[in-house]
Amino acid sequence: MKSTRLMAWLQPAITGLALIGLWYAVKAGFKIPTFVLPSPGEIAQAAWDERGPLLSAAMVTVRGALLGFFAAVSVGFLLAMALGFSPRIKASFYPYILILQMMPVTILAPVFVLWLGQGLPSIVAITFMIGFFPVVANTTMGFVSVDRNLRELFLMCKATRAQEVRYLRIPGAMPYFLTGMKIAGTLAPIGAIVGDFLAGSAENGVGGIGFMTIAYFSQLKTPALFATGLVACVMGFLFVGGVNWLHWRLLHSWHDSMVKKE
Amino acid sequence: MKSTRLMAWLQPAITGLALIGLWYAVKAGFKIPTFVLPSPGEIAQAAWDERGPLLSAAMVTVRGALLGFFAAVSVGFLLAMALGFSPRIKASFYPYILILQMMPVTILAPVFVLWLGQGLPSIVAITFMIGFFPVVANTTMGFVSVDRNLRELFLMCKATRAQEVRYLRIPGAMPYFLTGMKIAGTLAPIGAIVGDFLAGSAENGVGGIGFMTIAYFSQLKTPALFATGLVACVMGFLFVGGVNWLHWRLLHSWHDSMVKKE
Amino acid sequence: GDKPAATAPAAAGEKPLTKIVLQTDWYAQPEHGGFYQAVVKGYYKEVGLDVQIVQGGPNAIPTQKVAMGATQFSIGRTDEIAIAVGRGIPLQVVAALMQRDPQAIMFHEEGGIGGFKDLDGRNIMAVPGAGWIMLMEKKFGIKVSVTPLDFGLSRFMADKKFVQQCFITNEPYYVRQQGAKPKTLLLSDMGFSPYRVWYTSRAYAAKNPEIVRAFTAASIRGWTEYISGDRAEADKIIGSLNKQMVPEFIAYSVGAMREFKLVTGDPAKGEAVGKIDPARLEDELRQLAAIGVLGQPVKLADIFDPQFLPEGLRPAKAAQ
Amino acid sequence: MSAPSLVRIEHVSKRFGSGPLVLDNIGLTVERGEFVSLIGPSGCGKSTLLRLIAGLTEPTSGQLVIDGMTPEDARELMFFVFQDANLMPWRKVAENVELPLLLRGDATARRTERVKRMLEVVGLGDAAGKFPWQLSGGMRMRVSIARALSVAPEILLLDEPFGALDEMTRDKLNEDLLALRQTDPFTGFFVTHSVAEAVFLSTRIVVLAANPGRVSTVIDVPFPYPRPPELRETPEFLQLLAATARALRAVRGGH
Amino acid sequence: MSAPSLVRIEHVSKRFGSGPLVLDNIGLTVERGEFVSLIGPSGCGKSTLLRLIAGLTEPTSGQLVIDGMTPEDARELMFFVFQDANLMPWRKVAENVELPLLLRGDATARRTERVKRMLEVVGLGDAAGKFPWQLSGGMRMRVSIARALSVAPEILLLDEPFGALDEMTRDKLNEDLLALRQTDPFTGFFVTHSVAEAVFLSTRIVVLAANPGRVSTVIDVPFPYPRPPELRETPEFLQLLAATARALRAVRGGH
Ligand SMILES: Nc1ncnc2c1ncn2[C@@H]1O[C@H](COP(=O)(O)OP(=O)(O)OP(=O)(O)O)[C@@H](O)[C@H]1O
Ligand SMILES: Nc1ncnc2c1ncn2[C@@H]1O[C@H](COP(=O)(O)OP(=O)(O)OP(=O)(O)O)[C@@H](O)[C@H]1O
Ligand SMILES: [Mg+2]
Ligand SMILES: [Mg+2]
Repeated sequence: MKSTRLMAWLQPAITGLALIGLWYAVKAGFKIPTFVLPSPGEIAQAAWDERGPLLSAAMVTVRGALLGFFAAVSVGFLLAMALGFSPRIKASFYPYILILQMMPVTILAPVFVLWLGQGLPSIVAITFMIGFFPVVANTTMGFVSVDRNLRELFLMCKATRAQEVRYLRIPGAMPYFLTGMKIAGTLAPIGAIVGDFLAGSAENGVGGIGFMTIAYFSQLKTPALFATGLVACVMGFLFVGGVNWLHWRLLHSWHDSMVKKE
Repeated sequence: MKSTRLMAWLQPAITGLALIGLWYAVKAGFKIPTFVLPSPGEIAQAAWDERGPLLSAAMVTVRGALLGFFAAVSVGFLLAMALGFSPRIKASFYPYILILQMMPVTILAPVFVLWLGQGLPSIVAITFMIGFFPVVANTTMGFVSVDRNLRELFLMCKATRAQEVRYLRIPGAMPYFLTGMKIAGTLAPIGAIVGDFLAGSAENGVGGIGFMTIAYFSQLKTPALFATGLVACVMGFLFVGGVNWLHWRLLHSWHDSMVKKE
Repeated sequence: GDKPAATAPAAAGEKPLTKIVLQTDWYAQPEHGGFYQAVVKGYYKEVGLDVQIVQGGPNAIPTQKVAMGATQFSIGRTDEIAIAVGRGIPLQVVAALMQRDPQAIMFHEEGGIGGFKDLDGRNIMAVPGAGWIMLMEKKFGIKVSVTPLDFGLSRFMADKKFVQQCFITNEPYYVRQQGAKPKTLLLSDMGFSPYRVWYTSRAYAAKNPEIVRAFTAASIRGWTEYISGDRAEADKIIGSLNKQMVPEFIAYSVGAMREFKLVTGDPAKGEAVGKIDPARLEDELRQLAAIGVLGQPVKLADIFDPQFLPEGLRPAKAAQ
Repeated sequence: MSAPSLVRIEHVSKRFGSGPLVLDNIGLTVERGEFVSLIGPSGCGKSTLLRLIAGLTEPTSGQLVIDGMTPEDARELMFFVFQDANLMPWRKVAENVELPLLLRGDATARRTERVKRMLEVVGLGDAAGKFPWQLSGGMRMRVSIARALSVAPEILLLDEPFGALDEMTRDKLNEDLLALRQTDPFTGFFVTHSVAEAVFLSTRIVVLAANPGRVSTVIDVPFPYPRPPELRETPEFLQLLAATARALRAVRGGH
Repeated sequence: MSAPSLVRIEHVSKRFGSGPLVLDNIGLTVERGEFVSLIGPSGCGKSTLLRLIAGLTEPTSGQLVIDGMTPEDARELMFFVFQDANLMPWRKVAENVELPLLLRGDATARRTERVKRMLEVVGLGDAAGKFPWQLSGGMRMRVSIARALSVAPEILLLDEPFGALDEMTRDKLNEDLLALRQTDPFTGFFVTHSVAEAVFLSTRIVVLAANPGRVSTVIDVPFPYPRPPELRETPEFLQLLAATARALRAVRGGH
């Protein structure tokens, strides 16, 4: 038990060290200058040096990412539920949801900024736009993949459409939904950063990570730039960790993806 | 039969008309000027007026989107296969794939440009970066969700790991994989547009859709700007249509998502 | 965000101040210094205005915001405004913030570029669709390809042949810090010289000429002082709003503004802080019309009305 | 005033898509309170016939009338024990049994009580908190039976409910089923491969022939209810058993 | 020189997680060529015992030795007919039967021939091109049987293979199974709820008691092979049948 716990940490740690080694080797081998690709050490150093601004920027971005993530997951889920509710609704709306998804967010950003104002609301809207479709696509697929025998059971139970959705389709679609949520989780920090980029406002001198990215980028502080990436990753891991925990909570007792031998 | 066919077109068409009506109403009701939100008619007009540049830009972007899409799908699939092959590999590499996904592409773009040069290769790399994770996440989930009883059957067959992957996990993961592919399909045009933005070059004056987007934006040609979005959507629909066809081909004979009553 | 970004405490016991918003085009930086100066020194308040400065960013869309009335004033270049007016966005140029635009191209000393002509066949990182590129191509009979501007500098650093659009007050500082030897050419040197101005919407100007005049006078006062007087307090605000604006950098930027006479212009040519020469603006409109970037024809009167300038800066009627 | 028959199956034929005929011109009229067993070789269409009665599939020709309604409308009155247990993997045993009661809006107290009682009938009182994957095959089937019984439907369709059970459990459940009919009377359609079971439970036995599925013989079972377990040892029972077995053997022909 | 026993089960106990004891101190030694039937009440651990032999689950204590190897290593020699058909939904019937042959690398010609033959044995020659969802429950089970037979393993583990089949099909498959043993001899472990089937097929019958599962009685079946169908009517057979039924009834005790 203890040793598998240890292994669970050791494995990625070993790969991590190997990748860092590779990074140094590539950097040295190809003579890549720091202003293009800093070494991990330089990035760590920059992250430490800039910890103050990075931390306050992270706080700003986390807020946008969290709200956008919840919006993407909940609206995406509800949308998928509506689409799964009847093939008619799906035929009517799915194409337009696709259009919304495929409209480059850069084009819509000005509309958001004008309607919602610069700052948090627009950032949340942009994060939402970037993250909601994976939730919709996965959950919809989960809804239509329901076991046909169970569907017949529900027919025999005279289940209403709403009951079928609640007791059959939603639990059955959980593995799909959670996968969509995982993707949305990795996209949320990126979405908030892009949102910061497209609609952010650096009020009181505190911009988000996207602001810092532009600042470092335009000032050629490349190690610090990569440090913003590091912060984005840390945020992403928190999201994914949360989703993984939920995955475990919801599926461990019954789903094939979670069963160990015995 | 005929009439359901007709309905399949009629439904979205009706919604489409309703949405366009809503669009006009909102625009008129809130007095939104064209330079913020053009009407569908103005967008169509602009698309027609600019058909020359838009078409040649679309050709450029389609190339990047197609290549990036195939890269995302195939590499994503292989990656998921590798991850599904053994929990050890998964533990070792999954976190780093997550990091790659969560690293804002803006930060990596200069690295790509330096290594791959400006233009197509970098655009493809960026499209790949944006699209591969949904494929990986979905396919991996599909791989681990394999029916435990079938897994035991394969144990009894003394199947090698590779056989298990080929004959059990891959077919079993198809519904998940196709969903990931669908998401990647909607992301491919966006990826190519962002790639155009970050690593494109308008040699001989012919840039991609991303390039046109910025150009129209900076020249305040808002209807034409939205027309680039239209082009992006059309491209996205071609991708999604292709994936839907594949979905039908691969699953219609056996999967629950595809079975009609009888 | 609508929290006051940079308002001095309200002076007590006077008649209520008129609230107006100035939206800048980027995060706080010395190129906005005069406005901050006017705020901290209370020049706006003296003329009855409570000015809130909202920082911009990559996507601040100031033209749309001003046209929609979301903010009263913003800053930009006259060519941008002419294009906007040509597309039916009713804007009104008020006064010049800079006589010469700080936009330039930046290249390496080793890059083998002596003048604009040498750019033929080169790749330039610039905003796609920018008017100056078309003008340059036309004027020098050259052809360039454009890489979209990404606000970054690492590609410039990595490639000795790289050419990049920049602010003369900005980017050269950073690349020099990293050991590069950048050279620059101001875009105005090629005979295309838009003003950098503050502007409002036509409707606002028509309805509130007094406010526009008051704002303009106070801004010119702030700018004059920022460039040649004690700017310590304004710089402190800029530094607090945008932590990237360290004193050395501000000094560099202001130095560049002084060196290239961006704000003050050349008094020998009759230029002054805030002043706009209608003839020069008209010439610019002709240039823009020639390259076909204006949607509809734009006449001088469509974008500019000298009546909002202080008395002394207005062109003599006879000169017209 | 004679009540109309509860279930009328008239000239029903069924083929799937363009496949061969699965059921050919089935006719059968069943009165309220009957218990009809369907026996016949594997693949002859027994399950399909039950699914037609339940309205889960449509006849290719002919019609079914259930209590004067179409099968779909009459689902109110029916419940189905499917050939495979058909449990929801994410619900525990008790939750699976509870599901139909929950869906039709029974009060919590009543649900709990009924679930408990039915799980005891099928001998799974201890397993209430287990997930389906933790059960043996026979236990899963018993959960499915408990689920159907808890509903106390007017028409119960049972598709080989006891196939996965040992003889003793099976006999006990046979007796329990009959006992339950005394309190909650239902009309039964029962598919089985056990002739003894068919004879013990039914009022009538329909022997189906295969390829295409059609009614070969209908055997009346005259024993009155309640039927004591000892009935199985009486000569009359054994005689009917033998006759039924012969009838069944006859439909398989030379095979 | 006496060959060692093929299967030795020594003091094997099994519990799942922290649940109750499922199998308690099982001991059983089986020689090459034997055919051992396991009978016992539902949930007594029959499937679990087969899964232990197949190495699909590990004993909590005790050990299993198969031909001198651990169960996992000995899987080479075994094949399993699972309690539910366990077909791959995306493969047609013939492709499902073909799978184990494909996986072990048989040549195409041999695979095709064997699949065809085994589908005929189970009476599904016509259904080769169908998908599993187009089959009846009994047909699915027969596909699963055909799949196991096509492998011709040295040890065949059969978990209620004939439960979903009518008596005639069942009897026929019983006979086919014995006939196949003449050509491809295998050692069989056979779970069934039909005492008659157990007596007809086996060399030994192990009667398991439940809660916890343990060996209650072992009954030797002395009839020589080949066993003609008529054996079922002989007094010796019926006598042993009655004795086995009694033994089975005994383990259920008061229940
Ligand atoms: N994976 C598991 N986890 C927990 N308990 C299990 C698991 N598998 C089986 N059991 C329990 O072990 C006991 C024996 O199960 P098993 O499937 O071996 O019974 P069986 O004799 O085959 O019954 P049946 O005749 O109904 O198939 C049952 O009580 C069951 O609940
Ligand atoms: N959905 C379907 N599509 C095509 N054919 C089907 C379908 N369902 C059943 N069949 C065919 O119909 C026939 C009868 O099937 P059915 O399930 O009714 O048999 P059954 O009598 O219940 O057999 P068993 O005793 O094996 O359960 C079979 O030949 C089967 O292949
Ligand atoms: Mg059936
Ligand atoms: Mg079992």
